[in-house]
Amino acid sequence: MSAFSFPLLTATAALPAIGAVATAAVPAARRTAAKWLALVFSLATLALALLIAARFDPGAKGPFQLTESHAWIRDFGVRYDLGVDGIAVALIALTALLVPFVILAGWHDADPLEGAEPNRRWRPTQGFFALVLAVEAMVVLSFEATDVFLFYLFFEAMLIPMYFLIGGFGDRAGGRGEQQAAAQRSYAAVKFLLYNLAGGLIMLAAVIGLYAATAHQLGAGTFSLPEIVRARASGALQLGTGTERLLFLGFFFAFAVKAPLWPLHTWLPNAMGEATSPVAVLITAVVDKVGTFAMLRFCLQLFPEASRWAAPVILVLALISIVYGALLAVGQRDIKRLIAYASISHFGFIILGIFAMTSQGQGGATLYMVNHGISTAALMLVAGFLISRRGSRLIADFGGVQKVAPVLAGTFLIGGLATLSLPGLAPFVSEFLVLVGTFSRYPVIGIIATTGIVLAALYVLVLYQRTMTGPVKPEVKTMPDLRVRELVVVAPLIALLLFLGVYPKPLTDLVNPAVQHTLSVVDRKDPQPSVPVTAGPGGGGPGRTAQTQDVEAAK
Amino acid sequence: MTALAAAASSGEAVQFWILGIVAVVGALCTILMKRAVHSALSLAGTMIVLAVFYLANGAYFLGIVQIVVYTGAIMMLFLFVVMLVGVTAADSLKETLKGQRWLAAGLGLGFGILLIAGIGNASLKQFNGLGDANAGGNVQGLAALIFTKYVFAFELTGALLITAVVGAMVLTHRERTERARTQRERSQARIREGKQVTPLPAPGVYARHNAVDIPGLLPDGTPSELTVSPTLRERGQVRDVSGQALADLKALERRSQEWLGRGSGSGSGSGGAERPGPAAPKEGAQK
Amino acid sequence: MENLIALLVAAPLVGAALLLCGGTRLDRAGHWIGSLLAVASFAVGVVLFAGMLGRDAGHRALHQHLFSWIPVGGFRADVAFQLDQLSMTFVLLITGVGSLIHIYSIGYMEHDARRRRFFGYLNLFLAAMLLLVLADNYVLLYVGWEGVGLASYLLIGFWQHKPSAATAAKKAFLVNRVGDMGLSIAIMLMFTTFGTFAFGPVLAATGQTSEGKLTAIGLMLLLAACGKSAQVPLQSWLGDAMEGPTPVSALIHAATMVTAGVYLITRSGALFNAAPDAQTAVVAVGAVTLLFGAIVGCAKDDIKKALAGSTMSQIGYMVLAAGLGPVGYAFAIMHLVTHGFFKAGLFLGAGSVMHGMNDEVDMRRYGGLRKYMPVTFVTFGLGYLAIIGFPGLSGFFSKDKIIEAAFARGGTEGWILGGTALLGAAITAFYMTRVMLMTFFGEERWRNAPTPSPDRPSAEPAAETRGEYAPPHPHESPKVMTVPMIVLAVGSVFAGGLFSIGDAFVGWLEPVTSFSHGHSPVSAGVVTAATMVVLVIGVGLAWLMYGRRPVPATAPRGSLLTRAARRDLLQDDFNHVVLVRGGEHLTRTLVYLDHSLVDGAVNGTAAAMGGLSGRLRRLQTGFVRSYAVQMLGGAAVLVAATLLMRGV
Amino acid sequence: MNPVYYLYLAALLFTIGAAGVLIRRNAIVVFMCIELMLNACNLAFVTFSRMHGNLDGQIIAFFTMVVAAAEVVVGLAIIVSIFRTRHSASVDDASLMKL
Repeated sequence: MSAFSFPLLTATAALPAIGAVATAAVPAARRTAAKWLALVFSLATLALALLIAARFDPGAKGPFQLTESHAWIRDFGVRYDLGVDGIAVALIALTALLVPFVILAGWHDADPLEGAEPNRRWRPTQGFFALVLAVEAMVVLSFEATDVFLFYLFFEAMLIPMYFLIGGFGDRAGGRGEQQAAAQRSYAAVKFLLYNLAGGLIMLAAVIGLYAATAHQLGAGTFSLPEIVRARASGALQLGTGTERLLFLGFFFAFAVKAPLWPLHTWLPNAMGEATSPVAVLITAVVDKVGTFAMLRFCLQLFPEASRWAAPVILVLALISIVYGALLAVGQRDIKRLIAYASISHFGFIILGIFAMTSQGQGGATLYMVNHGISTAALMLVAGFLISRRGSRLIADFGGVQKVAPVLAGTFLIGGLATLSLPGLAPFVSEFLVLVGTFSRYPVIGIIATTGIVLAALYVLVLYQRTMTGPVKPEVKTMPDLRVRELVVVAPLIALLLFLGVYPKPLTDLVNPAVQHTLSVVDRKDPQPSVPVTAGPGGGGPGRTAQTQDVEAAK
Repeated sequence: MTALAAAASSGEAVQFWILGIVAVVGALCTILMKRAVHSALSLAGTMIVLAVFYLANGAYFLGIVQIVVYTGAIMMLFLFVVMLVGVTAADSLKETLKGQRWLAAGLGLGFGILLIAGIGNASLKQFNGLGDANAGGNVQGLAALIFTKYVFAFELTGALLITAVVGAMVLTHRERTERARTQRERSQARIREGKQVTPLPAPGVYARHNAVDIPGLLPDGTPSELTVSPTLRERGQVRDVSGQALADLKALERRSQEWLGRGSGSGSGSGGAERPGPAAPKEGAQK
Repeated sequence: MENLIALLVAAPLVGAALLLCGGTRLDRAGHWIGSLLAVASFAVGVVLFAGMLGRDAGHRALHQHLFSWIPVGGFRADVAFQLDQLSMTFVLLITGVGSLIHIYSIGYMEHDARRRRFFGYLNLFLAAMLLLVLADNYVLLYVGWEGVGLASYLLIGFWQHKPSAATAAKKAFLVNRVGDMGLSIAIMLMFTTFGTFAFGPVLAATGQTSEGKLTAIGLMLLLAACGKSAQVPLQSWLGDAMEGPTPVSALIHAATMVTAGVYLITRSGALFNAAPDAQTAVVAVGAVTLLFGAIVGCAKDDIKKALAGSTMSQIGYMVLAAGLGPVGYAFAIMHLVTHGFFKAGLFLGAGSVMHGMNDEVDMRRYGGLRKYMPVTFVTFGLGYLAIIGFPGLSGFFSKDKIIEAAFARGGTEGWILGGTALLGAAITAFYMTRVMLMTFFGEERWRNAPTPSPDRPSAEPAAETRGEYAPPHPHESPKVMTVPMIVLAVGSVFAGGLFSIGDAFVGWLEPVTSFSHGHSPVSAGVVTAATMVVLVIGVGLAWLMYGRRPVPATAPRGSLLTRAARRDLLQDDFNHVVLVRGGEHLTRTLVYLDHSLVDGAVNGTAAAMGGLSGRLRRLQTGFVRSYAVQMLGGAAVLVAATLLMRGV
Repeated sequence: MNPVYYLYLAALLFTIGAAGVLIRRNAIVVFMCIELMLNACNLAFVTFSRMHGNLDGQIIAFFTMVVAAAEVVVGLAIIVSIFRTRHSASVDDASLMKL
């Protein structure tokens, strides 16, 4: 955009990578040093992400900004192309925001068990934080990549650190023997890996197919998203209907596994249940977002016709995810698995919004990605604190916590209310937008999806009632309230939830142009109201003038 | 001789049919002979025939090389190793892998048919013989090619050969890792394990032969494994003479009986039957 | 002027934030801060009211646009306030009654360790309720709508260590959520139909669209109203909501929140006027609930539950009136206000009685309390007279008008509705008299009643926190509690009369709700007379049953209807069997299926792979020669392939 | 007579050698069979060179011989060392890859 050519995007991705290496290099004895190092690096990354958001200009022409482009593998036209649109900026900010909290929340999760003999070689703590930073780097890069191949690379590479994070670090809440816990952990990790690898490989085939198509028609094969979009718009590149649909399905399958969409969801409860809660947050709030993000950026923009063709089926699947996930959440006995199924329900909402192909739906979906990240992080982390206190993940083992630990209970309740998207908290905005956006094109689906809000209330309140209220269980009597570190983790998230719930405008202004661009690529218009009302909302004059002011502000 | 005809002469034909059969028989013997030595020899025969064929095809240099290198060096190497390793149980032609033989036969047959069919329907009609190629002499021609066109390959083969030699040395050379144990130590070890305190008995003791491959007989006439070297045992090249020895003993007794008249002989004969001496070895001979 | 509107909401909101985040250091001053801010909000309301009276009817509505909230594409939700006469009425009611109840709670919750939190929740409720009535578009209204739901959830479950309380809170929130679903669908319909959901444009454009759409919207709004105002079929939560502290029952579940549904319908009046079918539905719901609540109220021995039933029935009246269209809107609101006074008064009286009776709620353990707590007796009595519609008191004016309007609907419908309303009036008189008699008259049954003890905790565990388990020694409540009761009693006596001097109230609301005089088949005098007659019948019946003969200390088995009514006419049992049980089974089967079917498919694939590779592994015998065989086979295949290729 | 017959002979010998490799268990004999196969190839090469009238075929045969020699040397060395350690020259006994 500007002459200022500091590679901001690369830096934002490189910083955590460097941090990962540095953290891993810390000698075994200096455990605490490693933690602080990781925290500092993650905070620096956050600063860079905010810088991106500051230098990003929503009003500017052209889909991508702050672009960087270097030839990488000339023979295959693979380029190191980075660039961000509003959606990417929002999600990068979310990632960079959450990782410090994840690190803080996981401060003691990777400490070697007391009684473990000190070993010069064995450095689990360093490894844990290094892996977290590595994940951050890859996620950020996959948000930035505008070259399909580059994206695919990081999309897959992400799995490796995640695999070790899930399989290597269970929470200390093993009510069962450590052996069994380890076995279940590795089962979950392997399941996670295989599931996502399967998706990824199918996507790889599609990527190659895309390359072949471009090479065949454009002469020189390319992976660059903007080029392909341009070529398709100009008609230079015409995929046959069958080809396009196959390629679309190849891409979509990978993203649907990652997202996860029913019926490809079963890896998530295992992974989130067995992993420590910070890692679970990493999975559901950061890594899975890459899937939905990629649907929005790649599925829709690369294959508009196919997207429109597949939309109804996908919407139905998303609908099933919403209701199904919520119902299963009601039926869970394990706090973390409950949250996992709740997330499945929420991902259903996100996908619903994306494929409703209305500006409300997609804008809402993007907001939903951010808000769901924050709210789930809040709920999951508090749940983690709760679990680590009691040493059990079973809901039945809790009761009456709010009497002994009111602050913990309060934060837990707020997290829960955010999960059931109570108005005034951020998720409400996004969920309502998604519902409206869906309803305006597919009324029936919209109405059925609305039942999701009742079910959400059900599972959240049942969880709260069983854990927090009622007579105090003897095992719970001595439970300490939130410590300062934990409060530092939770308070900002809650503050953010409130702020974005009351004043989401910065986010919407950031996102709207990108959504409009996507819609224009997919070539879909919002359905117009049957009775166009001239008067703007806000009823009287002041409202209307203020609205016009907003329009100007958005420009 | 220098200008070889494109189409072979009838003399060559005769030669081909005779020697070709020899070659095939040799090959078959190679894979069917029980003992490795015989296989080696028959293979050598086949190779010599091939050498003749090379010559007949105008490859004089190769023909000589074939005889010198292959039949001379390589086959001798084979024989050395055969002698070194000796004949083992592996030589029995009894098949251990299930269905292996049938598979081998079937596949071999099929493969052969395929090859021959391939050659058969290949259009190999025109033959421009080696006349002009060998004009300057076969060896010169080869040399010209080797040192110009194939010089790199040639150098590489040199390197390969050297490597092979070194490799063979490394593989076969056995480094003595630990210090040789002194006599004292060995005797102490023998005492400690207490199995065989005295030195091993020599072969041929209590037997009429004293060759290394003949085990000594125990008092009861059975052969003692200890007396022959493990290698021979390994190869199963131990000649068991216990039976013969017993037979001799019987003959001796009969003669002595004739020598000493009947009366006491009968009694002694019967008594001899009772006597454990000759009785026990019988069982020994049984096994 | 309009900039003050935000202050209305802001004051209690700040209070809530302070009290909930302030921590224990505010424990001592918490209740004062809370009450102060409530009163402040009331003061602002009064100022605005004065200003509004200063302007002529046309220009009374005020607007304040704070900021654009959710602007996405055509979807523009703003945070903007609209203060017209209707909102003004509610603002005064909410802040006024709210302030009184804050003050009352200072005394009532005196011994509760978590009083600060209680006041925080109360303030939160005030803020949400004000947001609800001040919003200028449906989305913002939705925020307040759910906000009051949250506050009520927190307050019903205030004594969370009681499982019954926690369950009741959860139930209330869930049932309300069903209603909220209706509201959100209504909003979506508005957006797709009009492209906006601000009151002004939507209500202005109702003429331009098909009636079917409007009916759909109306029904959805009705669903929302049912949830929030405990109308059939979503009424089941209100009875359980009495688990909360009595001031909460008075403020939220009698005076203000439960009337939000009526507000919604009245606010959307123009829309309903254009959709007669929807209006019919509203009327039907109102009529049914009116009887339902009354019948339930007759059978309950728990004083609060009896009052809850009456609340339900009174709101039934309001909904009925609102359903009648322009004829009834004004009267619905009027009854709403008067009801706010006397029902709040009644609840506070009940609270005061319980306060003096070790939080005993069973009326069969009361009796003859009038000489022990005179103030309570008088205020409660005035409330009682008001609610049964004793001539000259508030209830008389408002309810009478509603009955007239019901008749005015005309035709058989009119007769049915009018008859129902009259019947309801009779039953109201009956059960309220019953409550009155059982509580304040008759012999003193509490003398030989078992006293609450740790193993038999009383309804409101304030007692436990107080640690008194002495036999009850009825006494009058402290001033801080009696004063609000007196004020409300005054209100419940004079409000109605004040409002109907020259139809002041109707005139006041007309610019918003467009009033029209219905011509009733029976003249107003006749209706009034009929009301009087049924009133006397009801009271007399009650006196015959509970005044003449002594009230048994333990409830007799009673008739089938009585037993059904005690169980809320089996509504809960129905819900339990159909929804709860069914849901449990559904989720259990789904959990099983998810594990066996969905996940089973995945794991099955994995297992198949493993088995296959196990088979393939057999090929690797480790024998060089078998590998050689395979090699030769491969070579043969290659040769064959090349030959065939050449052949082709 | 047509030199193609040499090719037939070569094919025949090659097949026999291959069968031998499959049948025999003694590593040394297996090696011999391999030698047989190589020689068959050589014969084919020589014949080809005669057909085409240039010496390249002979060169290739020559190289083959060299490589064969090297291979035999190393292979036999391996056999010897294996025999030393496990007292057997049977290819079946060296089946550590077995499951």
